[in-house]
Amino acid sequence: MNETAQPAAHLRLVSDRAAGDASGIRLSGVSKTYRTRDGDVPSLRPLDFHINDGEFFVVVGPSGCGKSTLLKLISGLLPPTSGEILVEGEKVTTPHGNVGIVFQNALLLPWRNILKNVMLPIDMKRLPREQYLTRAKELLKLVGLEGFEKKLPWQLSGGMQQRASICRALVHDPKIMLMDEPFGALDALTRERMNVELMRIQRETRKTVLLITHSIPEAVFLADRVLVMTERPGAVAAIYDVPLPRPRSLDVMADPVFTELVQRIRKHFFSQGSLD
Amino acid sequence: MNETAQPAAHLRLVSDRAAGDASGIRLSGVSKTYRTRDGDVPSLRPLDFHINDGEFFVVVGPSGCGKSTLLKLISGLLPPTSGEILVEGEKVTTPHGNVGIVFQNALLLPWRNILKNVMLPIDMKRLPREQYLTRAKELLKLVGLEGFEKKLPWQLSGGMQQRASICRALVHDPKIMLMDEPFGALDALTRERMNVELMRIQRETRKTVLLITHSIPEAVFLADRVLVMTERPGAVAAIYDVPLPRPRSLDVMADPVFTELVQRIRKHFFSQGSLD
Amino acid sequence: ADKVVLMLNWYVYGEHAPFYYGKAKGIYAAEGIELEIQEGRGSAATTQAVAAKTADFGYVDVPTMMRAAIKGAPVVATGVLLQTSPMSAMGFADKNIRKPEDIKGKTVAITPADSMTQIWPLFLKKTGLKESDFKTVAGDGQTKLNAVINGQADLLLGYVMDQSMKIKDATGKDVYPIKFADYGINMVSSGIIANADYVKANADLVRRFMSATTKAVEAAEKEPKAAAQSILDANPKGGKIDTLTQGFELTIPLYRTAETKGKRPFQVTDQNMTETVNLLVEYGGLDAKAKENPKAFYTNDYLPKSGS
Amino acid sequence: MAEPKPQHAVSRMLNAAWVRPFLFLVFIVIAWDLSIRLFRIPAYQIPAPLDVVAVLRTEWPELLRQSWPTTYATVCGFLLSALFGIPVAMLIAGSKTVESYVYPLLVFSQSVPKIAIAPLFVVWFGFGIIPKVISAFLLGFFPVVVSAVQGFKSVDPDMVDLARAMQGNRFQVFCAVNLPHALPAIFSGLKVSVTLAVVGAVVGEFVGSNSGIGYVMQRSIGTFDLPTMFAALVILALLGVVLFWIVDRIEKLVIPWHVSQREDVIFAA
Amino acid sequence: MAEPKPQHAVSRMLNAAWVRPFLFLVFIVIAWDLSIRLFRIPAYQIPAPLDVVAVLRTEWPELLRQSWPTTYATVCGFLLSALFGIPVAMLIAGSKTVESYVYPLLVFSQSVPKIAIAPLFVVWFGFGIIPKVISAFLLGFFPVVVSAVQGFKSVDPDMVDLARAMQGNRFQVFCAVNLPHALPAIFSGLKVSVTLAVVGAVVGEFVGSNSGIGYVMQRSIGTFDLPTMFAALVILALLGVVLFWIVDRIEKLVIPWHVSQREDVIFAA
Ligand SMILES: Nc1ncnc2c1ncn2[C@@H]1O[C@H](COP(=O)(O)OP(=O)(O)OP(=O)(O)O)[C@@H](O)[C@H]1O
Ligand SMILES: Nc1ncnc2c1ncn2[C@@H]1O[C@H](COP(=O)(O)OP(=O)(O)OP(=O)(O)O)[C@@H](O)[C@H]1O
Ligand SMILES: [Mg+2]
Ligand SMILES: [Mg+2]
Repeated sequence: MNETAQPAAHLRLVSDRAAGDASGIRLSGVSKTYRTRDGDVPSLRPLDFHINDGEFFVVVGPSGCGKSTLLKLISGLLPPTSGEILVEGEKVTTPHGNVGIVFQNALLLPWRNILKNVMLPIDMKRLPREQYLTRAKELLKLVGLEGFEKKLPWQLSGGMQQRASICRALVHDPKIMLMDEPFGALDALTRERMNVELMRIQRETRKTVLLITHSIPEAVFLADRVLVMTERPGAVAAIYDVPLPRPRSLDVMADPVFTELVQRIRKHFFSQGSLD
Repeated sequence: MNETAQPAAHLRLVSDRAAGDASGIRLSGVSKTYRTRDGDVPSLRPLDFHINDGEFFVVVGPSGCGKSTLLKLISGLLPPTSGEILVEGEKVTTPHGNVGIVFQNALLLPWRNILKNVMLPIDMKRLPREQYLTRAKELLKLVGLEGFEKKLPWQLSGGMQQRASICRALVHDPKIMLMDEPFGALDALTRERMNVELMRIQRETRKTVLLITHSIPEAVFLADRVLVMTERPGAVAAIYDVPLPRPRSLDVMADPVFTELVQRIRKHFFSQGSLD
Repeated sequence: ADKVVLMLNWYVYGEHAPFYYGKAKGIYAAEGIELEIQEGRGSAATTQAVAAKTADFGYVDVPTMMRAAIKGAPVVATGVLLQTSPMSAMGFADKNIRKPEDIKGKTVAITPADSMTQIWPLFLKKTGLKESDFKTVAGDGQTKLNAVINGQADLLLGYVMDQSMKIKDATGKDVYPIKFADYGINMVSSGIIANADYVKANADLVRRFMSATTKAVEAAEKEPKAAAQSILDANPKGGKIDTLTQGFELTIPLYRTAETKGKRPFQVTDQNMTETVNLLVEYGGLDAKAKENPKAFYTNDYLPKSGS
Repeated sequence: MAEPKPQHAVSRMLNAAWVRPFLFLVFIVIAWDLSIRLFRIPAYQIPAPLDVVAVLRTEWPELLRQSWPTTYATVCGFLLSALFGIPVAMLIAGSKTVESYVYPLLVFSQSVPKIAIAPLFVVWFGFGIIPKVISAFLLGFFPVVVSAVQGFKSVDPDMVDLARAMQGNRFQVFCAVNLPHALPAIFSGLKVSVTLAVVGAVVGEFVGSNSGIGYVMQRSIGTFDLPTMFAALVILALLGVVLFWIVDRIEKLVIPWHVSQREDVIFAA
Repeated sequence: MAEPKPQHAVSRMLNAAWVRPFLFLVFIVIAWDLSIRLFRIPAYQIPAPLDVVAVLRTEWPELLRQSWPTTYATVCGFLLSALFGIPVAMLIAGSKTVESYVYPLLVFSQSVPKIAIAPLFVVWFGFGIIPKVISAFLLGFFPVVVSAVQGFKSVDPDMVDLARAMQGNRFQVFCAVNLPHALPAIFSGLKVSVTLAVVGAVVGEFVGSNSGIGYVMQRSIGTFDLPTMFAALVILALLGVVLFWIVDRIEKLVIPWHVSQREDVIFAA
């Protein structure tokens, strides 16, 4: 590979200048330090980047680097220690707008059965129940949970719970999706199937998606851009463009651009840690 | 590849004849059906296989096929609906022997700090605390949790919690390890590092390991044998020998035997589902 | 000296003056008795305590003791102090309820099934009143007082020397009691009781105790104010001197009936006791077999002979 | 994993729904009778069970009639406890400032024995049902508040975040997450509350009432009629057991999802 | 995310540790005085706060002396409640059979008003400290049991499995998992219990004791000395508040890990 010469487009670090308009998600100087009884835990160093409207934005980074924290900041659930976050031009202080979130653990409410858990956003937003009920059932079918609608969360396997929580984030067809390792507990096949589905949904409804994952191939497969974070306290190590055409099928994994990008991102990790 | 002719050794389904002795874990006709208020949920069809002493045995299978159930059966936490499980020649009815378990969710006790959580098996087994304290701290350091000993579980990220729970399973140096997707929430680098560590520990201490994973390369990389399960209710689809020499380094992933086996196992999944 | 525990029927009030006075004057000590006075929580509780030998003597409502005794409690009255019933219906003097007829159309506060309420029907019968002539409200002792003070009731059934004083204390207004005794109801009230076995085993001590108590009552009768003061000396929070004195002064007339006029205290007549038992059997829910032997309930054997 | 095998048949028999209350009553009567014989308790202190049963048999129409007002007051007081207790707990759990002012006030009011202030209720509210209801309410209120506060405060913050992130307003989040989470704790408070409400109603009747079991009790204390008094106590106790059982049933209906309702035994073999 | 900004300074001032109890007392006195004036409550029903304060000032050595026995009985009864309540709850939560027999028995005993049976304690145990302690214990016992049972039963079965899998015996598993999990619930039971124990001790003093705040109260009722009676009530209430506060502090020490102890507000802005 001729890395030393002119690098291929997708291997260039992307400059983070957004169009000057007020769309998308914009972070400027956002940092987070948790204050605990036995001292402060710095979790995120000041971050500056933005996510365009309708973009599929994937975050990868080592465990404990602050990815989940980042997601909570953007969703307005946690206040940043410094800096500010703008979503569609408005400063985030509380949970906002039309957002669907998949948390790292499935976080199903134990007192609701699976269908009712999926319908939770509808209840919270006071949307018409009947209308969304069919949608909820369709989503459950899509993720392979048909027949489990009436079961309680503890009667499902780990992966099934995670799938239910993905349905919950999608049921009200939000404009923005924030997903924290949504496919971590799924087997290879289900995972790939869900990747393809998510990509299709994102393309069809032009959602803005921020997805956190540990799988670098998954990141490259799904993303328009990939943000690589450094170890704790997390900072931006690099942001990569993924210049693969859409729609993408699983075949794209054989594309040299794909493999090269995966290799490149892997190097970030390996340059920090040392394999014995 | 000459699959139609004489298949390579590692691609042959392994016949499940064990040495006639009473070592290892032996399942005969073990099935499990959960009885719930709204009907029975069959989760495992009768299973017959055995795990040799000191073997690294990996289970892969689609989400919800009953892997976690299998683990709970072998650990003696759940009674099988039919059949019997022998561990070292003794029938399993209650939790038994010298076992370390990693559950699918980290399951740290919220009222103990990380170090105390790791020390839980020592307390339960009334082993000398001082002696194991250094070991616990070493293990925490090994998984990158140095400095978090005094933190409470909720102050850790998902991956960090999972690493702590791995330490907990290892701290009393058990003869048998049962691990349910122990690396699911870890990033690629940490995961590979942990794989290598686990393999080293298993080799050095000749543990019997049963590990459940969703990553087929991981399964092949770690395993002496790989059990592939069918969809729910789970049954044995195939058991593969992994004839890769030990010690293995990450380079083994480039070995054609490795890639071929990965391909072969992948096919099991894809022959069941259909990718759109 | 012999240690003796006397348990009162209630927290200390004017009626109890003789015991404190006797103790203060050394009358008990003179008989070789070291007296300890315990406040009580109602005659029933004190009776039970005496029956269980938690206390040696009790100062209780004798009819209440009879009810316990007929149920098998080993208690006996060794002296009946109040030979006339202090029971009365009382209301504010300014309401002008002075005769039984005045009760018509009024509201009466009672405590269910206490000794007065049990005899109340007899009073009505003797005075020609009917239950339908007035209204009744029921509550515990405190509620009864509150009801009269606040005008929710016009009258309450109570003891002349007890409730009337409390109402006066609270409001400063006078109370007029219609005494049951004035309408032909002859019934004994408070007296000294003791455990029957204790009496048998300690005959001499009981005799000395009754003798001392008789003297104490006589002494207190003569000096009501000083006697009341002795309560406060022993018990600084026991009440106000005026109230205690007045309460005690109202008690003194109850010590004797027409028949025992001029006699020493405690010298109850058999007729008075028999009448009491008959009344209780008829109105007071006392078991009918009590009539067979009214003498089982009391004894005058341990009282000092007349003279001194 | 449940019970060991050999005892199985016996324990199943003993657990059959219809046997239990019956056995339970038998047990009480026997224990009572035995302790009377054993400790030689005389009849003027505690009557023999047979005497009490006799009273219950002969007097049951009267006793039944008198138990209605008590039951009514108990139930009203209890419902008021639940109705006020839960919102108050909500406020206390919701704000540290409210907590630091309202909580001490409640504790302050709780440590005062009701029997001492109940006469005042009669003064203010007359001799009807109201003072009893208030007395039952005052006794039943506090346990509901304390338990509900604990329940509300124990909720997993991540679950609250989940609902908040869906832009639920404070009240919706509360109803969807905090309230269901707190239900098991609330029910434990309600169970204490309902038995205390019985006591409260009776205390109310003690101080001023012309009907009710408390009135019967006071009357029989006056006449030293211990069998009737103990019959009244038995009725009160049964009233408490029945109301407790009803609350327990409702709990089972309302929180079928809770771990305590799963079929397995909680402690393992 | 905590409180809105503008109120911040004021609310911080109001929350300062030393200000609160003071403000609280002032508030009580004012509310009391106001309601007397507002509802024209005559002095023989409720005395004016100033009269009560006067009694508290002049009589405090006596009142203080009398509060020791009450405090002592309360604390003993409370400790007994905790000591017996938690193991009983353990048994009830541990076995359905025990539950179905012991629980109704407890409920049965709870619905009986203590004031009705307390005279028997006096007969049996005399006029000493014992009847008071028993009375405090009987009142305080039940809330601990009910709350602890709920706590024990709410534990995540997976956590129990975790400890079981380590071959912990039943008791070890219980101490490592069920007990810590139930602690918040147990503490809520203890908080109810401690206030009821105060009431129980006083009820015990009502029926049989010549010392203690209950005695002072009963005697002042007898002489219609309302200021003294209310002074006694105030002392009781303060006793309850102080004991409650102590339990609350201990809770904070024992379960620092619990969500309710995290610094953030539970309900979000
Ligand atoms: N509530 C909290 N209090 C204190 N520290 C916290 C808290 N939550 C997270 N942290 C710390 O912040 C850092 C980042 O946590 P975060 O959960 O964002 O990591 P992550 O990137 O999501 O990791 P993972 O991939 O393992 O989930 C960690 O070091 C963690 O210990
Ligand atoms: N407690 C339970 N009650 C009823 N059904 C259950 C229970 N636990 C598991 N199941 C059912 O048993 C099946 C197998 O569950 P299990 O947890 O063993 O799956 P798994 O292979 O571990 O899946 P995953 O990879 O998603 O964790 C699932 O269909 C699930 O719904
Ligand atoms: Mg995370
Ligand atoms: Mg699983």
